[in-house]
Amino acid sequence: MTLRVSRRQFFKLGAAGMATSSMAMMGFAPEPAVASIRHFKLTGAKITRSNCTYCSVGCGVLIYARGDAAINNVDDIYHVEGDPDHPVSRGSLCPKGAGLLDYIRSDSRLRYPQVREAGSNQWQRISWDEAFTRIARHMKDDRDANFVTQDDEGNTVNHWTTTGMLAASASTNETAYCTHKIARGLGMVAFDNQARV
Amino acid sequence: MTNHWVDIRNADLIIGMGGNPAEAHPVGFRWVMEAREHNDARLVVVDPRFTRTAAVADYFAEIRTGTDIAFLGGLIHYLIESGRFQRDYVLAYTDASLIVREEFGFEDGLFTGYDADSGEYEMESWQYEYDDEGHALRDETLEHPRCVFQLMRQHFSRYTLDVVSSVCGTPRDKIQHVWDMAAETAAPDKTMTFLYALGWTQHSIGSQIIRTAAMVQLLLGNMGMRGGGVNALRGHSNIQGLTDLGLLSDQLPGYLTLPDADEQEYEDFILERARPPLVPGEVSYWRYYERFHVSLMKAWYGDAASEDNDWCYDWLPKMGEDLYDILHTFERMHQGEITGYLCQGFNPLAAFPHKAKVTEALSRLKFLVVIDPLRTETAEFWMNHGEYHDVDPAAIDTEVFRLPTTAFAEEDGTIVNSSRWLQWFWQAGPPPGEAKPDTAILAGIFLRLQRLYQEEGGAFPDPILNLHWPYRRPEEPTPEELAREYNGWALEDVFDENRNLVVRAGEQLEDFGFLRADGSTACGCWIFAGCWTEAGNQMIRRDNSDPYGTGQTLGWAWSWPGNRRILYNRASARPDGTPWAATKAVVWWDGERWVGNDVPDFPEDSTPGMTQGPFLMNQTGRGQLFARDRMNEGPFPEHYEPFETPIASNPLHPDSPLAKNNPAARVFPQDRENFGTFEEFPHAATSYRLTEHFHYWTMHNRLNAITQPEKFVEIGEALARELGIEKGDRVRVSSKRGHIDAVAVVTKRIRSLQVAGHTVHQVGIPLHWGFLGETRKAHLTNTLTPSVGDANTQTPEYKSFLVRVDKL
Amino acid sequence: MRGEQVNLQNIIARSATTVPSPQERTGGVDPVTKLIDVSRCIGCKACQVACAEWNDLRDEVGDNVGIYDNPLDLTPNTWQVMRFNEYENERGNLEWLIRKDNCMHCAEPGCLEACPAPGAIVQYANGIVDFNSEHCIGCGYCVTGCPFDVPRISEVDGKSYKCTLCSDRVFHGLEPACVKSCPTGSIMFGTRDDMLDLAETRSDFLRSRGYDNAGIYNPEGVDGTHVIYVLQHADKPQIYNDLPEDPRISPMVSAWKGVGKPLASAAIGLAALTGFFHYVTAGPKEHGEEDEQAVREDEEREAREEREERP
Amino acid sequence: MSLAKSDPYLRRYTLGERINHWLVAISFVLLVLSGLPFFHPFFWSLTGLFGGPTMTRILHPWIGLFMVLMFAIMAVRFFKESLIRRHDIQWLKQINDVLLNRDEKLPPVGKNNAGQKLVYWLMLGCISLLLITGVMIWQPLVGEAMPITLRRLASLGHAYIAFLAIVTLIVHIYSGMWVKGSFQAMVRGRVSKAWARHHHDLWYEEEMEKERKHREISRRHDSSGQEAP
Repeated sequence: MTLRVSRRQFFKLGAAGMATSSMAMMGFAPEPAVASIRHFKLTGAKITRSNCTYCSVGCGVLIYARGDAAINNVDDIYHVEGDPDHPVSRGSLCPKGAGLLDYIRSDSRLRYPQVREAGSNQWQRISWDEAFTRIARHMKDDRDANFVTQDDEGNTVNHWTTTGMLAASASTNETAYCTHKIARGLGMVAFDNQARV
Repeated sequence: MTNHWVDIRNADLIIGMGGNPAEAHPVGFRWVMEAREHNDARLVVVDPRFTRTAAVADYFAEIRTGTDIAFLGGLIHYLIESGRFQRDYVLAYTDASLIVREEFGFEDGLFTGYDADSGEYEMESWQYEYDDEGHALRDETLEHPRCVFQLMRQHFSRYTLDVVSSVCGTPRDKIQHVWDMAAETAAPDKTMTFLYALGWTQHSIGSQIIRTAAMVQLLLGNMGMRGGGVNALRGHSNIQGLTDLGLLSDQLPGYLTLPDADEQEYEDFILERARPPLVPGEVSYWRYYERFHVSLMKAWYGDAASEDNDWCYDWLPKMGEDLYDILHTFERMHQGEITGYLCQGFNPLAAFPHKAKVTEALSRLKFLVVIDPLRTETAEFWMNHGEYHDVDPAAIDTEVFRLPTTAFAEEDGTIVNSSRWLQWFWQAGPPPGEAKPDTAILAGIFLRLQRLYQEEGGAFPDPILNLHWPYRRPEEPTPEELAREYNGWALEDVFDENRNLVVRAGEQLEDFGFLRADGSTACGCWIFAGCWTEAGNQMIRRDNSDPYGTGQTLGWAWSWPGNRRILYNRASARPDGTPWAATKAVVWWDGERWVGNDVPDFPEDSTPGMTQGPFLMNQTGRGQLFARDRMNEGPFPEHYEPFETPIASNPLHPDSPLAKNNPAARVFPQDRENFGTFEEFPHAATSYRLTEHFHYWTMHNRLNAITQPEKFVEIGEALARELGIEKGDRVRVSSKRGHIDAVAVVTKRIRSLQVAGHTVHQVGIPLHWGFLGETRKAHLTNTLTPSVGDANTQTPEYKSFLVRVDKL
Repeated sequence: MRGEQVNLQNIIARSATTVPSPQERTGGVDPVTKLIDVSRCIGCKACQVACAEWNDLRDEVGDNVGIYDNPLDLTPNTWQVMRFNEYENERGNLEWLIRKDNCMHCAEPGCLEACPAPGAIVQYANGIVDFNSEHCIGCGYCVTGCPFDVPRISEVDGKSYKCTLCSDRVFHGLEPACVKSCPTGSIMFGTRDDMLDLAETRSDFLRSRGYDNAGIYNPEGVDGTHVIYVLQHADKPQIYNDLPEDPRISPMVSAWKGVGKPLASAAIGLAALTGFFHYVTAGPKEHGEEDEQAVREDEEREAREEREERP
Repeated sequence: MSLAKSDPYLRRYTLGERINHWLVAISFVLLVLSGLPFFHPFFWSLTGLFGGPTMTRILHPWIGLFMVLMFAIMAVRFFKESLIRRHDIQWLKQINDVLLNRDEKLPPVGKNNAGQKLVYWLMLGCISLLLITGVMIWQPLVGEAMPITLRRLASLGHAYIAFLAIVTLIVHIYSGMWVKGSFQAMVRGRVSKAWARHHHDLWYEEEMEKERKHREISRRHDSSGQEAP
């Protein structure tokens, strides 16, 4: 620092005076050199504790949203960072976790049900009701046609092998449990999840 | 994980093998760094590539992909011959002393009972020798020629340093160095942990690689210890939970299984699973199987499940095949035998091997339902994406539904991390557009099906019409309702053996000890019992205090089973109940009861005097060095070459063609035709993840796209010189099943290896990037991978296959 | 205490000001420092992403040129990059040296030294060197002033950008975004003293693991930096993708920005003054009556000659 | 009988030369005003003249280019008369006599004295260097593309060459005010013969010679048309 201090002292001598006088002469006020600190973007955010759902470390994350969940307000998630309380992650995140915001807000997020008709070259928006109804119809037709109550040896098997399902290993236990309950209720056996691969 | 993330910091030696934790689990990897800094631990990496983990490791040894059994088998050989194993532990806590049937044998790389035609083993001889009570004979001296210890010693005697070096391509000195480091943890106060992931599972011999590691840990006395264990770093955020909840073709929640077609009688079904102890006095906890099963059926079918109908036994689908795994299903789909398919947050076109086959298979579906928060390649498999996915939409008659679902930030619920912690998280914002939670989507489909069956009737409607659906809003069950259901509750008052009332009807269960086989309890997943008790939701607990400084944090979330953080922790103490070492103590006997820094992982009333083994789920109560009939390719691990191997034969069995590859692996004829040979495809390839990306999701995120924007393959300098490739050149990587184009990253981090006298070049192929999203468009890596799986799990062999690299 | 409500009292240096900044009341603000332990870095780029996320920066999606580095270099939208280098050490062992490259927040900031715009670059009492885009005029002098080649001029708004060490977070008592995210603890943050101690501990650890030349990178040439490295090979910083061995403000910049200028400025004034007094003393330079006379004579002579020539 | 009264003035600069000079002069002054703020903060407020600091940064190089262009033309115009001659050296040796107005002692001077010639050459040098260094640090057009050391060197050079140029300018302007009549010369383009004879006698002689020749020609013309009485 010494270097600059001495220089500054030099300036003090003539410079200051000259500067001010020249400015006065020109009739301009000097620009104030105010700090450039950006507004603290977390002020007033709604903070929600969550978990990253990429890998199996299960890091704690804090999700920051604008809005207070008031009935007339649609909250807007604008920042995600690590939860310092979490015993494993202690606030840190990997590049995927640190980028969660862009996953939540990705342009590739789907917004409404769509169908691609046989042989068609495009998506077509449909209502949830139509989607559920059509899918249920497909499934029932196949189940009724191909459900096996007894195998060739005459064993009671009661299984449905011609419609299968892959479950999501990023979904919650509650989703998984609900999915499993339904799948077996239908007699489905061609049923797997990412744990298989 | 048998242990947990934070516990890694208690290790003295960490071996990163069959995984790349720094790359795939950076935050969990923090505890490796802590172990190095605060526990003076060493980190060793054994990998085909000098990885990001190797970048901060104390020692690195290169290895040929798919040869880990040789490396670890050699270690077992070394430990036994040099006597550097923890004898007391092995004697007390493993089946080393148990005696095996005389008929058992191993010849020309095959165990006894192999049927070459069916490609399967008859496992009769793979058993202990039993006395009249059905208890295994033992020899505490470990001298009996047919005791497990001696058989194991004999089996691995072939795995000498020279053999291992020529199989793995690892220099002898490096192998010896790693073996010595491992051997040091045979000391009772030293522990080693294995951190592995899909680098071990995704081989045709994957399960046996992991078993070999487990055997090493048993020999070194590192199971149940702080900083020990065999730790699977699971790939996805809730892949542990989905496994626990049994979303696999042959499973039911809590590692219960579906009946096989020939198990027509309910009693036989239970008897087969409720296995008695093979050693006198052991717990053999599966003996209570029926309690778990009946409670599950009550949770699913409510009053409809009664003793009279064997708790709806026939409503459960029975297995017509060993497995309806994904390779099997896509084979049938390819044959046109599948009508419809639902993909929930799963992208098979990108994730499954042999993309061309998957594309054809999907094209033969009548309907495909994709439930996902994001656009996926699978949902657009019918769409032409130019050179990256060249199909004719007009020729594809599959009706495809794409249903938007919520992402984690937009829902409540729990995920189970690799430490088996069930962690509850909360919704932070609204879903985009009309997106719905998966539960609402599945309920929506199911309720319509139910109505159709009510109105029209149809094939076997009973389980559909009677599925227990007590949710306040049937069209959208809440996470709270579902969590309470899989925890389990009492349907009637529950009494203990002395007729004391222990749980009132309607109350949530404290743990699986209260489950009953008489239909008085309902429980959707017995191992989760205790996560939502009368005291409320245990998974939201956020007390991160660590009173013992062991990193257990018992007050954070809830860990199955029964909030235990380290499995088999009984093994952390000697048979007499005193810790092997104070620094590694987890639980110990203080004279009256078990105390310690973790929940004892065995019956509280099991006094040291009872000498019950710590591995209470096993019939022997001991760690199984001898797998008996539980592994399809043999009770001891043996090295077999990958189905696409860069060498002509299995160096261990050059003259035994049957023993070249896993003899018990299932290969479909068409897939076999699609295997390449090393003459045509000389380079050994392995596929893997990068830390900047997560599979095929993050290519949709600008932030991640920026950090790793374009598909590349990693090539060693030697191979690059051979092919005249400079870094940054575009190359074409071809296998028998197709090709991908990518940028060449030429690196010192991949060295060519000397294997059985040949030079083998390995090629690294990251699996990310596709033809959607923010990153540069690319071919899918799984265009190249072969469609063959592990003989037990059918997990595809993504990690070892053959390619040819050409400069473009 | 690291964070302190920002006010003009704890800006200890401003660009292009000739008078000292108020600093009698900067007490209570400890200088902060970011420690980057290269030996712990796995190059995961979490810090890079966290930085972009926090600062709302989204750079272009680039290409792969045959290395892991991406983005390839700092830009107005990328304030830090990881630089990978495969290095074979004396013992022939491979080391993958990965260095987080970003503003070093020099105690003696060349950018601030060179900047002609008053208050466009400020240095806070806690040591953070911050750019004030409002005052930045985009002349690029900061680029010439920086010994680490950090500032980047935006093509969009013509202003200069670089890492702020998350001054907004630090002034609220938080650590910078990159520091918080770091999975391996390679990046640490705290008061300068604490970080120098920690750096010592980490260096000792490395020496105990066979890195005899492990040490701290805290270059004296710029009077130390508020971002310091722990290097396995502190004796050769250049192997970490050309980390300068002895960075200092270029003599050219000091000569240009140093005492020369006020002197020159004075000289200009002096020149004018000299002129004035010369005029006062010597007076104007004029032609006199004799010149007029001479000219008249010349013309008469001319006329006369003319007449004589007439017959 | 009539006597042909001759013009008391001599033409010193053509209209073109004058416009050229003043364009250079004006842009030069603008450059000084817009450059000084970047030279030292004393002068920062001058940026107010150009619509703010950033605008000043943007304008300065463009004014510079214009000035260079104008100066180039002027340099060509004045090239010949700015070549240093032997008597210029003598003049310089007697610079004291010049400054103290002891003009009678000075050697004869041509159209430009040594001082003016020096200004010419100094400016020629400075401006070419300012052009080169200026372009090298021109943001955003060039700067980024330049190697950092060159940019540093250029910034340094530009500043001190500018300083030299400014001092030269001051001398130039002062002499214009000091030597009575020379300002007029550049404004109106003409000087009195007396002024010329005093300050630039050689040039005066040349001019007078020209006039004489002129009259010769015209007179011959008249006489040829005359009859004897």
